[in-house]
Amino acid sequence: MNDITREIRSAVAGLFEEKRIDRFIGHEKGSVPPRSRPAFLSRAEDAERLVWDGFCSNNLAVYLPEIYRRQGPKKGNEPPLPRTGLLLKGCDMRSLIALAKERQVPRENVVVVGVPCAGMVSLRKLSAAVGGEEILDAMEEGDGLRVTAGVRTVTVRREDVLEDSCLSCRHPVPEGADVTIKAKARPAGDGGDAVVAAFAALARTERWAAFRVEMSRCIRCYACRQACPTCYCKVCFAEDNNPGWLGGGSEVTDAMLFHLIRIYHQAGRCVECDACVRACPMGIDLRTFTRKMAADVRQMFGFTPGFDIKEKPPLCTFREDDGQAFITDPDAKERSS
Amino acid sequence: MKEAILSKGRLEEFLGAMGNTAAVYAPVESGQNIVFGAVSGPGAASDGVRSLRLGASNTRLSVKGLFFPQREPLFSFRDDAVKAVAEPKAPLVAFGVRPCDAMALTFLDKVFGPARVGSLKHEDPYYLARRGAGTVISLGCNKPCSTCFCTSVGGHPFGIAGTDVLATELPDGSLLLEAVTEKGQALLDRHAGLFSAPSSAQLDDKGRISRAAEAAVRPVHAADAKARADAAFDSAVWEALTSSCLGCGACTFVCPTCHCFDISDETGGNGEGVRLRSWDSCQYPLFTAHASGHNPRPARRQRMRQRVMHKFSYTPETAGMVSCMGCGRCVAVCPVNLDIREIVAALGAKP
Amino acid sequence: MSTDESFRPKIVAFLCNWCSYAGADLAGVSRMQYPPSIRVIRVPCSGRMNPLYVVKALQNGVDGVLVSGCHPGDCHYLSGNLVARRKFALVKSMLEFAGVEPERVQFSWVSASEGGRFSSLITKVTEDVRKLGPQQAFKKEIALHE
Amino acid sequence: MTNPYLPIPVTIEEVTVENDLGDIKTFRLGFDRPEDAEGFQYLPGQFAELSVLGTGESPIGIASSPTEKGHLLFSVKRMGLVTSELHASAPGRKMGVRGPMGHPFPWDRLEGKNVLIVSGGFAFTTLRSAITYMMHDGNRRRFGRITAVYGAREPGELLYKDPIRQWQASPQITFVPTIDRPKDGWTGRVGLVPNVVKELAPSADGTLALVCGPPIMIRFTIPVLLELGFSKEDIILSLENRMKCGIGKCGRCNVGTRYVCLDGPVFTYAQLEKLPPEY
Repeated sequence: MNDITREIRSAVAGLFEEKRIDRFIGHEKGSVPPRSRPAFLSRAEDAERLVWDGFCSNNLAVYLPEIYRRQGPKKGNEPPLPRTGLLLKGCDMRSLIALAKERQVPRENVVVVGVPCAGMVSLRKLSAAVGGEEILDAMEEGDGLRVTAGVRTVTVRREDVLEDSCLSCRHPVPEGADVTIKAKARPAGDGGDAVVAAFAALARTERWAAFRVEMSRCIRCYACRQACPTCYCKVCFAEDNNPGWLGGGSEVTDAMLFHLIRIYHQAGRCVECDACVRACPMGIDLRTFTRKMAADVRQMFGFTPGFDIKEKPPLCTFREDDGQAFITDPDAKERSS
Repeated sequence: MKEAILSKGRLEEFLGAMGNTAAVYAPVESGQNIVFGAVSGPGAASDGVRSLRLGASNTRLSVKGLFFPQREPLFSFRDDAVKAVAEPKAPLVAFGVRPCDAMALTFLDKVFGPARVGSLKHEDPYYLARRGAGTVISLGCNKPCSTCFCTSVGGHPFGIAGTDVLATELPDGSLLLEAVTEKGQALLDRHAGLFSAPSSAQLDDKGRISRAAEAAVRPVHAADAKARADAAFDSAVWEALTSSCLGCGACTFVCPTCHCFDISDETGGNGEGVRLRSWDSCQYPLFTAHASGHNPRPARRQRMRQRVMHKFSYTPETAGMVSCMGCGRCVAVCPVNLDIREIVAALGAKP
Repeated sequence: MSTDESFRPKIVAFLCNWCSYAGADLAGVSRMQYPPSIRVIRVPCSGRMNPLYVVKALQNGVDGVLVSGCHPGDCHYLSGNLVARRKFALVKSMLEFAGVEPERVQFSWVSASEGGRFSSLITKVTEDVRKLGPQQAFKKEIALHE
Repeated sequence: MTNPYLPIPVTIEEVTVENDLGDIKTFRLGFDRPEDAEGFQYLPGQFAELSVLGTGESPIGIASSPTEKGHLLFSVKRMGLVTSELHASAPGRKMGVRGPMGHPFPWDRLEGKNVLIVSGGFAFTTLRSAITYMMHDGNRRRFGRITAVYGAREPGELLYKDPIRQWQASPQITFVPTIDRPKDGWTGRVGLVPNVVKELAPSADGTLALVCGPPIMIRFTIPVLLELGFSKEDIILSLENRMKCGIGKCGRCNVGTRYVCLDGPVFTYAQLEKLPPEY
């Protein structure tokens, strides 16, 4: 058990004993090696279940909107809201801030145990690194991973199997945590700008073909939406039947429309945690498009979500000098293309 | 039961031959996953057989999609009159189906066949037409994976339920084909020229491989699951087991036996349209929501309980079989690693 | 892309009630000629415009989408068009990034007094879309039979 | 193999508004083809899917009695997509019906019995069918005493005002409409349905009770009936679940092992007690 896990367990046990939280959501080892998964704790002694390793990739902020969803109009005699403890990495923390900014979650009711993040392992990359052999166990040692796959044991460099989102993560440290665990965060990356630039460099027809092929694999299971902390509408536009924007089943233009509009709804709110990418059972490349939206919001409006609860969300405000080169001007003299 | 040997290297030839009279589907690569795709015959690329991928323990989506497609037109209409009814009768061969998926078809045959209990007889013409025109060639599991538990729910890595021909990869690289049904027998007879008779050594190999595979499947405590599930219906164990569920539909869409569907109309705007059947999931809140707003299963915990109860308690009573095939797909795809094996084992235990 | 003269594009034009819609009226009243390619949908303000409508129109098979509102500073609701401008910028950029031809979806400002600008706008947009040919990429085919 | 998804073509012959609010209308549907009229054999308690091509389908109880030949009656409350489209339809519109679906009230068990009908609000439709069926000359003698309590929030919300007037005037049935709270101009009984049933205290022996209404009315009516001596097998209820196929395939309307569309919608209270409380 690494030091980080030990420190987390004592911190969480302390929070329970000091009655600062009613429940704690962290990570525990899963049932399919090497996965870890969300763990819901209600007592100090449950803290023994907590672990911290390279597989704690679930964004736990996703559970908060449901916990703090008000059941009806305020009547004044509501019971006190529960106090929830959360084990958060950098991106998860930004999701919490985004939710608090949108008044879905009262920040003062949440006690955050923050872990500066060294990056999470991608199960798909790890499986590829061992030739698709079934992984029976994976132990982290320094900056390597000793993986037991089938009958072989292989050592893999951690950096080679990290999630793309972690390799390019700009803010691995959870700023604003109530308790911060001693852990070494990884160096900041480029925020995925490279991925966006690479895709943008392709010819238009190639981009469209790639976009359409990726979307044709979507089975509309909505795992991407359900895994996203800032996707919490009671009834999603995709499921409404009056008006019925989308048809049933997995027709490709419905999938394109769904993902374009869902990603659009995350403009200025997506913290680039890639929970949607990891949740997708079909391994669809959503990342290229979520990064594009995040990059546009950064470049056009100078806004990065998940830091300042007070700052106005980009689409709720404007600036006089917002760019409008894209606006068609019929009287413009020179022909652009 | 007639056995035949397809010698090493002739598989692509066999798939191509079948393509002359049917659309042949088999596991192929699709992005990051292996799914069923057309490899020969109508709908397949000319070199489709080369895209065959048999290495994976199982396809990400089950064979159910070939007989119960995710989106299927029931009939088309113009203004107020039904115009034409979809008649899916094109002959089809599903190759490389794992025995758990094949066994799932025996359950779906019951669901879509004549109604089970109760006096009213209804049959689903679309599913039954596809099944009638379909031939299943299953591929035994020489190397079951850790999430497989078919032996705990009445299945077997070399089970023959629901298949027409069982294929086994032998150590010498050849395929032993065993006809299970007349349809399977007819298929082997039609392509007899490609086959040779199996040697007794090859038949012994198959027996050894089958026994080794059976031993490799990890058991799951699913014994008397129905009694334990019924007793635990109101217990708090459900809260503890399902609080991390995100409420997506991935587990039900990859499941070989989940058959719930929605019916909706889509119009092209000029009065023409189609009445569609499409997959739906009991995990979605709108699945049971009344127009009045009342919802018999408003909480995710209740919906996850419905999924497990349906497979381990309800269908044993209504269809005479547990409708979980132990394929482990829902365990593999769950974004938060909810594990049906753990849930079933925990039913009846103190939370 | 087919550029045969016979192709007459269908363009959905979301016009803001106070300016662009009035500009269109003025063009009509002043008998200004412009191609009959637009189907107008009146919106209370360009700020009311939801990107879902733009993408849904493409899925329904229209050849082009135009959204036109008041010039910045003229908005009847003061900032409707200014907030909308940010939405439009993101939509335009994302659709282009995904591979939709830039000229398919256009945004503009036309005031109530600019009948002439409105007719030249429609002429330009129609010409742009006509050069691209019918929009098939996003069009949903309703499978009557497999 | 008949295709259970194909709607039977029918035409709206007449549309009557049933309540003051105007959100409940009764549609009289005529079969386009005589053989369909022949083929549509049903009994009170069954339902059908009303199909509007281009909009969808909606499961609605059959309000007409099989004794009313040549047409079907459906009372539809405007709630969602299909019901709104129906409410916007005029006589002459072509649409479709799929059914009859589900099991009717247990007419074999009702033979020779007294019948107590307890209903509230909009769910009275299938009981209108049952009463009309029992009151028909050819059937009335097959049943003993018929008592009916039918409640609504206000007088204007009571459905089928003409038939009700006839039943109130008829010696063959004790028909007691009631409204929740007093309203001027209303001379009838006032009070919630469970209380009215308690006051009437119909005798339980040789009597079966048909109970249809909103969940809250059912929850408070059942204890009253048990108190009056009704056995759990003699209390018969009709459930309303979200449905799509209506033929036991789409897996949506299950309550435990039972499909409301195929094994219901009619259940005895004894059966319901053994099912999980998910309806």
